Parts: sequence; structure tokens; C-alpha cells
Amino acid sequence: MSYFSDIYHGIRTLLTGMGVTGKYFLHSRKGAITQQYPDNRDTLKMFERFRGEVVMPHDENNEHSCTGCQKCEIACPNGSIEIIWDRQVDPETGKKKKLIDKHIYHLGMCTQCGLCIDACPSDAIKWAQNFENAVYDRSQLTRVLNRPGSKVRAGVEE
Amino acid sequence: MTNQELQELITSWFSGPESAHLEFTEEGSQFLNLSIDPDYLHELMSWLKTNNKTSFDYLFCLTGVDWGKELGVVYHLESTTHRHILVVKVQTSDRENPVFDSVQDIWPTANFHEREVFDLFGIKFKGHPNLKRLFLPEDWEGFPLRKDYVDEVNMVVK
Amino acid sequence: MYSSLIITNNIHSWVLSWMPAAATGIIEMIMIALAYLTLFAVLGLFLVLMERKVAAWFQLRIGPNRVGFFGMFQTIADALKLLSKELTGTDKADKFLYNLAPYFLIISSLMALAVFPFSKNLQAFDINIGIFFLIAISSIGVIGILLGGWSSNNKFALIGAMRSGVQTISYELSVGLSLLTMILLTGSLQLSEIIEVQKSGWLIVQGHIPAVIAFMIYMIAGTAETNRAPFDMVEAESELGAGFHTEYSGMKFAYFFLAEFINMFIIAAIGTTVFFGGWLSPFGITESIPWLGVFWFMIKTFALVFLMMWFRWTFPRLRVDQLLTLEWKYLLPINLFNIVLMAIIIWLNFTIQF
Amino acid sequence: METDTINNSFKSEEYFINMGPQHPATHGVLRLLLTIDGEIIKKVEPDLGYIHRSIEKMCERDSYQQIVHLTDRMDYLSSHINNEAVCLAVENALEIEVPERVKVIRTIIDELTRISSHTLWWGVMGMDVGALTSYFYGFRDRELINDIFEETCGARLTMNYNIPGGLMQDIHPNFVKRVKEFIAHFKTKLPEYDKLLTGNIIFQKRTKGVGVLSKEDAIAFGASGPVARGSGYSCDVRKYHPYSALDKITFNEALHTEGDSYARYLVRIQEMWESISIIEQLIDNIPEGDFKVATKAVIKLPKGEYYQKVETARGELGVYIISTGGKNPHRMKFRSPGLSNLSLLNHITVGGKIGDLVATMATIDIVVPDIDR
Repeated sequence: MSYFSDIYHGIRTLLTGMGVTGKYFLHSRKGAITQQYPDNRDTLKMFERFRGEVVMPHDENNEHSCTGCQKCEIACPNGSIEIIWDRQVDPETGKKKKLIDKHIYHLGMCTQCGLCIDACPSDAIKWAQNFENAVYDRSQLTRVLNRPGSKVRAGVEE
Repeated sequence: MTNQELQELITSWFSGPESAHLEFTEEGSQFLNLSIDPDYLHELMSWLKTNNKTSFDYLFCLTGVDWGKELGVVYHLESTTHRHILVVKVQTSDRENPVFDSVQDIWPTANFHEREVFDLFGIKFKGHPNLKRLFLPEDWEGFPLRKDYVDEVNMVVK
Repeated sequence: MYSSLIITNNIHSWVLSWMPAAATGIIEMIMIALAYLTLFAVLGLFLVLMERKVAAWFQLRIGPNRVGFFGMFQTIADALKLLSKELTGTDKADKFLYNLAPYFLIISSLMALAVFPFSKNLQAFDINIGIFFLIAISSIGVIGILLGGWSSNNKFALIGAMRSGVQTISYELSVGLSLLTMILLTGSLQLSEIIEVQKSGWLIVQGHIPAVIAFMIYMIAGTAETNRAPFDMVEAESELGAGFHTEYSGMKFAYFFLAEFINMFIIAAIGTTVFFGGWLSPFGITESIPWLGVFWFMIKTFALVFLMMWFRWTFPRLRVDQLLTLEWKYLLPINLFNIVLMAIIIWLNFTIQF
Repeated sequence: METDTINNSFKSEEYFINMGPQHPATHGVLRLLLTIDGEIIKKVEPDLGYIHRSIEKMCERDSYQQIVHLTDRMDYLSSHINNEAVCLAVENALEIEVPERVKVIRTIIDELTRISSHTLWWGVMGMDVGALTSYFYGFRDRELINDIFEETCGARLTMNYNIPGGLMQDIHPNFVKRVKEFIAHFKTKLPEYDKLLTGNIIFQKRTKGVGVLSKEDAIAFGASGPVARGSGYSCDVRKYHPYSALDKITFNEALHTEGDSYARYLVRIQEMWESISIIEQLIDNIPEGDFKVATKAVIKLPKGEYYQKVETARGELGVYIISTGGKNPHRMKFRSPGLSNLSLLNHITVGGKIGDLVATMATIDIVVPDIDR
């Protein structure tokens, strides 16, 4: 007798399963979860904390707030950040001050761990939300974060 | 069983605890540590497993350690009935041909873990049925987790 | 032998008007063969597209929607891609058998396609052993799979091929017996006869309980015969990679692929013809317009094809021994019992006829 | 590998198959050397190391803050729990008491991670036994958790949200709302999982009595997590060595005694329900407070040995730090659940068929980077 109850039970469970997929089939018009990626570029917005790449924001006077303290460089586990700095005389105070020449960031080595941004005392670097980081040449992954001719904002101290 | 009772019990198994270099310590660790002469290792381990009062039947961690001069293995044992934990350590100063007894006949899980230790530290386990490299290719030279391992190409030293 | 719709008659008389009778026969055969080849290709491409769309809708996806409106030309693009791809093969393959294998599948499914009455008199080849011919032909395909798996010198392919042999030999029995159950009702193997009988009600209605059982068995066994999930032991991508066609590429792979889909169509078409009245419309509403028969035939067939796709995208795969258990311990005894039941019902005249 | 010796040890009808490293069922780059007689498996020998990065060696040159992000890349499906293990070990060594808020948030995200890992496993499990649709349903639900992670932690998979001493950032203002939405959504979807796979007769036939692991063997082979609990070995680290906020909540340990693939499957399904209940207990009671305590920029652990166990989605992860007092660990060992669980594969699959091997591997739920490290 269990032979027939097995068959009955088997068919019932199979139909239950088909019910689940069938329900989704009928709702497929509005239920689709596909994101049609390159088409929805305009509406696709990443969350504000999304770790895309490290950038250094500059204000309208082409000033950033990186003092060249190198804390990010030390914090980075992969050596993706290199800071080339120099001691120059600050024209306002007349004292010698550490100023960055180049803040070099190797996106190719970065693991997006966020330790550099956590370590930065003056919030000079932050995450950008862009995610289309693919390039044709590996050398393009090495970026200089401070813009040419930029200087540190007045009042930002180490 | 408390650590004190464990210590007394294990000491009582050895007629001459000094000859086995039996040393207990709780310093710098949350568990009871026991270091022993490698010659007595297998004997001790099978006692620890089979004795009803200890019944350490769960080897949850097997670590190879390079102490600088000596090479050692650390066994973390837990009893699933009494829920007490014991750490057993052995070490040898023979860096050329370090050999310990295999415990894979006591805990089959040691099979893979000993292969891992052999792979990365070059510690051989006597009585292991299938002692070959686990992760690295057969023709790999050197044992990467040893402190004196150098690989100028693949290792990034900070 | 030739279909007798007015348009074919016209063609026949037109060709006859400027050719000797023997040449006419050959020319017409070639024309029909070409028509069926076209049908084969179009059906194959459409079924692949349908499978992809249906699968997508079951899985909360959209499916192909880039090439052409609604992704209509996606499979054509795929076919072009496969055509242009390099034909690779293993070094130590048995080259002759390796190249021969896809044609076994293609030819067997093409031959099976020839006997279906798509509508009244729209049939290339109305032989009086129709069903028998179909069953016989459909089991030739497995030779192609066995050859392909064996000759490609790949162990995964070999396992797939052997599984296929086991599977097809077992499930042919069920397909045959479940169809035999229905033959008891029709009393004829000829497909046009079978449809003629159904003018007084579809066979699944006429034979009620045993017919429904026979239909269920037929669908299960038919799915297994086409090597589709949940019986896709032959391919079983999580076990064997790609199964018997692991080593095939380009158009040779496409042949296997198309043949699988055409086989699915054939199984559904047999089901339609035997259980659901073929091209007959429900309640005889469009008896007077024979062309509409094609429409009804296709509707019913694609409904069954959809059912098979529904199976595929819902159920896990059976294990190879469970596959045999299902056949020999469940389907076969039930089937044998079902034939007796059907015989009794016919004997006692319990069939439902309108 | 040593094909010659394998060939020599063949019996007449046995042959040898190379399953992986590129094979759909090996979930990554695991290579299995199978000795087969027809369809019957005679021997399974895993060949590892295709994704070995020697994380343990890299840890020896990194500071303790930097180590955390390496653990993301071990068992990437429970990356938050891995992070937490290192952080807990360091915090215990430094005797830092993290704020209650941190503990609660960590536990919530732990359990979300567990659900996320199990939904992925469920989808892949279905796919391995041939039901492709389950894959998409699993990923649909997982996507919502990933969104929560992305909003709060900044990344979907390798989150690196923990730092020694607390969390990198406070939770996002939407966090509580989104988690509640997800829980409400997921509670309607979990029964569907049961309808689609758990009850399915084919699925049960495929998994029941397949890959049976006895309790004794589970212990002897060092199994942990759902694999061990499917065999009746009660080993939930969350119960026996509670960490973070787990000592304040009540939950049942999912335990089945059959030891077959189906039992392991049921354990994971039940764990998802338990995780939901844990999150529900905590989500309304996130205490106010800081999200981290200040630590020194250069963390130096006192000389000694520190061992921290946590329960990842795959089992017991142990972090064993040997410190000599410097800013880098002298030796860092990760006791990964995957390696021990994999070591019993040969033991429980021999005598089964290829299909059984695939079903068993799916329920062992290996993540290859976790095994290779």
C-alpha cells in the first residue's frame, strides 16, 4: 500500500514545486529582478558609503586638505598609496611645512578595505561612488589624486 | 575538569615527568598549555583521547609554528563530553629534518592538517600514510611559513 | 504519398505539365524535403528561443531582449555564431564516428518529423504503421549520442553516453506501452486514422482514467527519452560538465542542441496527436477551414512543450539508479496494469464518446 | 599529480577522472581526483592549492588592523564573521571592552551574513542537484542583504566593517528599517524554499541516506558547523563560547541526527529561521553609544597566545595568534572550517555515485578560498 501512497505523495510534492515556479511565471512581467545594466546607468545610483575608488576632493580654489602626514600610506595593507612630499616654506607663516607633491594611488592594488580613509586625520581623501573602473591599460590604474597646481587648504594642520 | 585537575591527572600518567619534559603553563594563554618531549607525544595523545576522564576527542586546531630556532607543532584539543580544552605543544631544534609522530591514527582530521604543516613548514610526521604537499605544487622549493624563507619575486616585504 | 491540399495539387499539376512523371516525383520529394528542413531549422530556433524566454520567466529574469524585437533574432544570431566557430575535436578521437554522430540525431529527428499530420492532409508521409515508425525512429537517436560520447575520447562524455543508453532503452518501453494503451482505443497505428477516431472526442477524454494515467506516464517517459531535466543524466552539467557533447563545438554542437529541441517537439507532437486530437479543434468549430488545423496542432504541441519546460525548470535531477527504479518499479508495472484496465474499459464499452 | 601510482593501483575496471579545477560542481577551483568503477566512487582525493595565497604568511608582515581585511578573502561568504574573529582576538588580548552597541550590531550583521551565505548555498544546492531555478530565488533574497551591507559597510562581499575596537563607521540610518523589511520579506520566502526543494520527492531521494556521517566520525574528522550538527554533534560556538551579544539572546541550536545530506540541508534551513529570530531579538534593542573605542594607531599585543573561536556559516573558525609583543603577529593561524569538513569527503562519498558526490559536496558547502587560505 505504501507503494501507492508513495506515488501519491511524490506527485503531490512535485505539483507543489511546480506551483511555486508557476506562480513566478505568471508574475514574471513585474517580478523580474534583472537589472539591465548599461541601460540603467542614468538611474543607477550607488549608496553613499560605496567604496568605488579613493579620490581627493578639491574645492573651487583648487585646494585640498591633504597635509602629507602619510598616515594613509602607513595604513594601507597593499602599498597602494605612495606620497611624494617635500618641505617647503609656507608663504603665510614663513615656517617650513610638509607639503605633498604627488599623492599617488594605485587602484590596481587597492582592495577597497577603507583603512586609509579611516586613518586620514583631515578627511582629505574619501570614497568615490563610481564603479566602472575598467581601463584598457594597466598604467591608467595609477592615479595622482591631487590635481596639478593644487595646494593644501589654509588652516588644515597635521 | 578544571585545569588543575587535568594537570595532576596527566602528570600522574608519567612515572618520570621530567624525562618527558612535561611542562604545564597557563601564562599568556586562556587555555592550559602542556609541552612535552616529541618522543612521548603519540603516547600522551592516545591517552588523552582514550582516557574517560580526559576524552579529548576533538582536535580542532593543529598549527605548525616556527619559533625562530625551533620548529614546533601546537595541538588544540577539546573534549566533546567534558568541554574542556587543552593545548599540547611539541618542538624540536632540528630544522633540517624535523620529525614528529603523526596523530592521524588518533584523530583522522589530523591527516589534512599535518599535510598542511608539512607543506608549509617541512615538518615530517612519522606514520602519516599520505604525507605530501597539500597546497603547493610538488616541486616547490622551501617551506614558505618558516621565518627564514625568502622569495624575492613573490613576497612583498614591508 | 503527396499531400492533397489544393496548393500542393496545383504545384503537382504545374510541375507535371513540363516534366516527365518520374522526374516530377523526384523534384517534389526534394521540395518537400527542403520544406521540412526549413521547418526543422525554424522550429529548432524558435524552440530554443522559447526555452530561454520561458526559463527566464520562471527564474524572475527577462530573457533575451536585445537582438530584434523581444529578442526574436537572438537564436538566429546564436546559430550564426555557432556556424562561424571553429570545429575542434580531441586528438585521439575516432574521427569518423566522431563526425558521424551528430547526423544520427539530426536524421532520426527529421525522419520522425515527416509523419506528423500538421493539418488535414498536410502530411508528408502517412504510413499505416505511423506510431510504430515514430517509436522505432526515435530510438535511433541514442546511437548518435552513444557514438558521440564514445568516440570523443573523453571520460565525462563516455559516462554521459552510457547513461543515455541505459536511459533510452528503459524509457522507450514506457513510451511504447503508454502509446499502445491508446492504440487499443483507436485500433490503428496510422496517424491520420488516430485523428479520425478523435472526432468523437479526444482520446484522453474517451479513455478517461486509463488515458490520463497513460498520458502522465507518456509525459514522464517522453521527457526522459529526450534527455531533458529532470532526466538529463546525459548532460547533467553539475556532474559531467556537458556530458556526451563535451568535445563538440561549433555547428556539430548545434546539431546536438537542435536535435534535442526537435525531439522535444516530436514527443509533444506525438502526445498531441494521440491524446489531444492532433489538429482537430475543440468542439469542431473550424472543421471547414483545414489550414486552421496547423494552428490548433501547434497550440496543443507548444502547450505540451511548455509543460516539459516547466518540469525542467522546477525539478531537481534524478540519480541514475533512481531513474531506473522509477522506470522498472513504477512506470512499467503501472503501465502494464493500465493496458489491462484500458482493455476492460473498451470491452465493457465504458469509453466516453460524444 | 601522481597519475602513475594511481594507474598502477587500479583494479581492472576502475578508472580515473579529474573533476575540476574547472568543474561546475566543485564551486571554484577545487580539484577532485576520483577513482571510479562505472558510476561507483572508489576513492576521492582532493587536490588543493589552486587559490592558495598564504594569508597566514601575509599576516606575519601586516599590522593587526591590516590583517582584518585579509580575512575577508578567506571565506568570502561570511567575511564579516571572519573579520569579527580577528577583532575579538585582538580586543581580548588588549583587554578592550567594546561598547554594547558594537556587540549588538556585530551580532546582527553576523546573522545577516549567515542568512546571506545560506541563501546562496541553497541556490547552489538546488543547482547542483539539477533544479536551476532555485539559484535565482536564492540570489534574489541574498541581493537584499547585500544591499543592506553595501549601504552600511560600503561593500557587498568583502566588507571589512570591523576594526579592532569596534566598527569602522556607525550603522547607516536606514539600517534598522531595511533589516526589518528584509526579515518580513524573507519570512514569506523561506516557506517557498521548502515547497520548491525541501519537500520535493526527487530532492529527498537525492539527499536522504546520501553521504552519511556518523557523530563519532564527525568529531574524529574535526567537522564543525552544519556538517557536524547534521550528524547530531552539538558544536555551535555561539552556544558554547558565546561572543559579542550572543550571551544575551536565546536561540535553539539546529540539530539533526541522521547525518545524511538531507539532515545537513535541514540544519541550514533551520539555521536561517534561528538567525531571523536572533535578528528580531536584537534589531529593536540596539543600544545607543559609540561605535568604537579608541585604540592606539599601532597595536602591539602583549606576548602570549590568543585563540578565538567564532561560528561562521560553514562552521568553527579559529583564529590563533602567537604574539611576541611586536606590532605584527609572530604566527597567525586560521583554523578554517572548510579544510576539516573537506577532509571527510572521501570517507562519506566512497561507495556512492557521481550524483551522490555532487549532492554531498553541496551540503558540505565548501568555499575553496577558505580551504586554501
